[in-house]
Amino acid sequence: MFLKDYISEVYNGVSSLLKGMRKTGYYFTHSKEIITEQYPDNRATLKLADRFKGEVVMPHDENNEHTCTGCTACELACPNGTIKIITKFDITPEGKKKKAIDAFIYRLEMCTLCNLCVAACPSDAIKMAPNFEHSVFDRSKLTKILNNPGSKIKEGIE
Amino acid sequence: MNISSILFYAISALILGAGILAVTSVKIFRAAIWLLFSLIGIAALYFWMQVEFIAAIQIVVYVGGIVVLIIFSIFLTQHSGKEMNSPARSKKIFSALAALFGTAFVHNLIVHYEGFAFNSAKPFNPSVAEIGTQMLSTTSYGFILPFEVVSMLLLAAMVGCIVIAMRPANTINSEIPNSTTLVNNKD
Amino acid sequence: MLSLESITKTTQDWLFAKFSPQIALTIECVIVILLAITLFAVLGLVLVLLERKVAARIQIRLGPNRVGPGGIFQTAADTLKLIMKEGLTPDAADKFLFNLAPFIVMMVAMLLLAPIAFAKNFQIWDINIGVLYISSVSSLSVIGILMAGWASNNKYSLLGAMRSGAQIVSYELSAGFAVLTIVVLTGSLQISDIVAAQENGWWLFKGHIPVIIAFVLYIIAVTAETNRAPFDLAEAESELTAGFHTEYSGMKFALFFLAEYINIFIVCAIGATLFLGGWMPLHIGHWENFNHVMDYIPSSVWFMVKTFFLIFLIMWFRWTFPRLRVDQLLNLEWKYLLPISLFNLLLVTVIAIMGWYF
Amino acid sequence: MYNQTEIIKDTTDLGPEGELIVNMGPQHPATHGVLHLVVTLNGETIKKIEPHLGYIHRSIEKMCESLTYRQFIYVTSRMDYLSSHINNTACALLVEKGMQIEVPERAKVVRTILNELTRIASHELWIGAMAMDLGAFTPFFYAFREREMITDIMEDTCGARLTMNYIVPGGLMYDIHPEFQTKVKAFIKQFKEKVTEYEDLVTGNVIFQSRTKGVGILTASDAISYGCTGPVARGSGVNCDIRKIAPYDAYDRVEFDEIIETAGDSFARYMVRVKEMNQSIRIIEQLIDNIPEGDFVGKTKNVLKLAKGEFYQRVETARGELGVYIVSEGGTTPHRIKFRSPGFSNLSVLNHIAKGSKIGDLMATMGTLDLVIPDIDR
Repeated sequence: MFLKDYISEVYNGVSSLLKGMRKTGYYFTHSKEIITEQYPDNRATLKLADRFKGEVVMPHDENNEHTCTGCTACELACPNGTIKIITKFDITPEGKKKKAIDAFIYRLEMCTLCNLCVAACPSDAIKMAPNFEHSVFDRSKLTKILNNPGSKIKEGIE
Repeated sequence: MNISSILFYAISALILGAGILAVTSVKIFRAAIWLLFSLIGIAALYFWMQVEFIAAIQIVVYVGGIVVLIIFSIFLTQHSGKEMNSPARSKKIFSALAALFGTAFVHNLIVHYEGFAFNSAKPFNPSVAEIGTQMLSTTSYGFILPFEVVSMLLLAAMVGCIVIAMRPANTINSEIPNSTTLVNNKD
Repeated sequence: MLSLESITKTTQDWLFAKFSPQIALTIECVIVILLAITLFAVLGLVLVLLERKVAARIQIRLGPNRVGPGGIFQTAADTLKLIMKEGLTPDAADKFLFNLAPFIVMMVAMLLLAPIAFAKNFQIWDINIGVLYISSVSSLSVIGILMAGWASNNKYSLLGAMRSGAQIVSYELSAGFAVLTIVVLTGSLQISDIVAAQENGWWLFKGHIPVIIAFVLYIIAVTAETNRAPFDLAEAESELTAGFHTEYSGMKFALFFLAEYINIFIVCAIGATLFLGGWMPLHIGHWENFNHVMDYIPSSVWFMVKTFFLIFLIMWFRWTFPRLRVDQLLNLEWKYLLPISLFNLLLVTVIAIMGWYF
Repeated sequence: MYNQTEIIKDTTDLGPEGELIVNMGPQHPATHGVLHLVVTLNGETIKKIEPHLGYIHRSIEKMCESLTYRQFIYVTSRMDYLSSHINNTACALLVEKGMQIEVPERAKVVRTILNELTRIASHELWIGAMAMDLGAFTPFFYAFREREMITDIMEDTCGARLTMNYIVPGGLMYDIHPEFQTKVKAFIKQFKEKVTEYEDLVTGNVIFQSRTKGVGILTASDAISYGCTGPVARGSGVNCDIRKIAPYDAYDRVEFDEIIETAGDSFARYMVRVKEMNQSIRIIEQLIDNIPEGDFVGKTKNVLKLAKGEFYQRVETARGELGVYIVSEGGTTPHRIKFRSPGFSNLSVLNHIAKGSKIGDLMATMGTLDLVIPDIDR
């Protein structure tokens, strides 16, 4: 019947709309559902995942020693040419020549944070750090030397 | 000269100025807009005369209805943005003559019957209910016959619209897919 | 008790005692104009902020909260930004009409303010055809939109203007019919008469189901007339980027934006006046004590509360529903709203003649 | 095809017979990226749509030819960035197939779970964007709330939220996070509670239904001849789920239904995606408690070299069938690589199905095609 269909159509339409309004009305009245995170204010409590891939860093221990042997496995694994390792030869106390890194150059602006260099490293010298606030005013500041000045390779790492 | 007459002359100037611009404008859309201002001016004149009902009806019918229709039809034409050619000189002369003749004729009529005498009788202020009663009354000065004739005209116009707007029934359901043509491509 | 009524009365008495009637009238005009402009500015700031806060709460966000405490100066800052921006005019636009259009829209909004009763005896112009005046003047705003859309010389604008024209012209009908139901019940077009008729109860409660239907129809129709979602086809941003005001920037855009919010305020104020008793306090039957307490709340507060309730309702619609398609919009009007409102008007007429309302 | 001068000429003037040519995009709120549509209109009715591509072309296929088989995987995350995991899986599967690398069961199961999570995340984003195209803003935020939980899980395990690069040839880059299982279970619980919201706000809404039902109808035969895959084809009644047809990873051991709707309109495509999310939840529920112990990566050589020949692998991404085709000359890098992306074929039907409808319908149709422009324009 035409009139009956017409009325039920109107009824169903209106009730579906009211259902939607009930849902949004629920959220309007329940302020604890708000999920906004006020980012720069919550820096102190901000918790990033420990695996978060923000940038490549080279951990140094308290004696300013790292474990990078300068094998360039990471340089080869990198798809973008982000890493450049400059090696030198140290003279050990026994008088032998030993290969070591002079500068571990890391260009953050070219890095896609793919983690392949970290996976390729045989001596776990580099890792990903959960830093994400990378903005700087000068692009050249994004080119970093990861090994600290005067740092040495840890004993026993070949 | 008091505020009231200043207002009258200002409104009249608006009506006449906008009217002249409407006929002289070379862009058709602008002509429509000037016509709109002219009609609004007439509504303002009605407000000035304190016949608010007529003023409101003037706005509803002429401004809200007719000018919007005109603008719509301008939109639907192709070259609404182009400047129109200036009309031939003979046309201009004849138009000016016709306008002059019309003005003279109206002036003559007014002078003949009433003159420009200012009628300061009691303000004409009928209530809305009176207007409604008068509209439907069958006594003398009742408007029932014109009212009904106009309704018939509008009904005819509406039926005509519906007939024009209806599209042939066969074009509606032609694009529904045939559900029997489902194909499986399992491999 | 300090009320707006006594303030206006003392001001008027003082002015007429001090100056000649013509000068006093002129001063009154200036005061009214200043008040209207102030109201516009304040309403613009408040309503935009309210909209953003309502949207944020519905969308489980916080909303603006950086400029001032709780973000209350956010809209002021936005306005400052818009004022300082360059108002670009496209090269191929019809410059005169392009620049005129926002002012037409704004002017119409200002004209509509005249017959609204903000409080008891606080009204700019209690015209005897109040409701008719409102529906006639509000039909002017479509001209501004059409003008803006055409003069921009932009295809999105033109499409938006066409849509908006078709939409406003058709939805005016059911808005008009909804208003007419109250006119039929009251027997007057004057705003003050309509409010006075609701002294012992608002029409929404007095007039049975037909008036409730008329109220719903009115809300739907004015949502469409003010180009608000789900009827915001004239500026449907996913289809037409910004519709008729695509090419506007700076203060000219701000005027369109402001006019939209002012129009919402006005239609809600009219809705509150017609259906919810305007500035009349809530009275329930014979509960004398309750009614007495309600009378203590100033009439302007009553009016504002009702208006803002309706504004909130319209905002709630916007942040819940998807947008209709242009042909569905017209279908809704011509197939559903118009027949229902015609039938409803007939029903109300019968009720009014038989005196079946309370 | 169109050349650039033609575009400029056409769009500055009205076409013949009152046609209106509108350039939608490359900067348009509904094209979700840099898609450029030249739409010929007659009033509000669409007469012709011509998609223009090339605004985000990064020559990913060419780039991959200069990268080794370990390196090229990360680039594929940038194609269809909403199903980056699945893209990576496709590449890893291809390399594993080409070198006969044995993948540990644990890696297979984790890959499957992550792929399904990615699919849910992609569909969640799509549902929000789709509602936004139709003018409803609020569902976007509700959808993103659930998607946020998935990206958090991804961040915990893979270390990134969008371009994970977690899958390597032979398995996974590192083991799953210790809290992976509990977090996924928490997500499933919340998802099941909140999924009714979409029904209230979107699916059941009368306006949404009238906007999508009977709009953009694609017949099954057209879907096949245009090469449509994924939810677009399944909405037209074509069964084309690669997870069923050619199971990979752990899909052969889980129970799930291939969702097929026969109406072929926008609403059918919408329903396919909504129901697919529930099926993904079903798959995850079956696997999450049964992640086998063991290695997460199989034994691989240090330098990967594919044998000389041609290799092809297809997977089901959130948008349809992604095919990876490699011609190898036996070296460490692919000689030629070709991605068969689902979005490209799905976009190609747009003119066919949106012709004759209104501009508003174009948004509904384009929304349900679920276009990701970097996927179309690699």
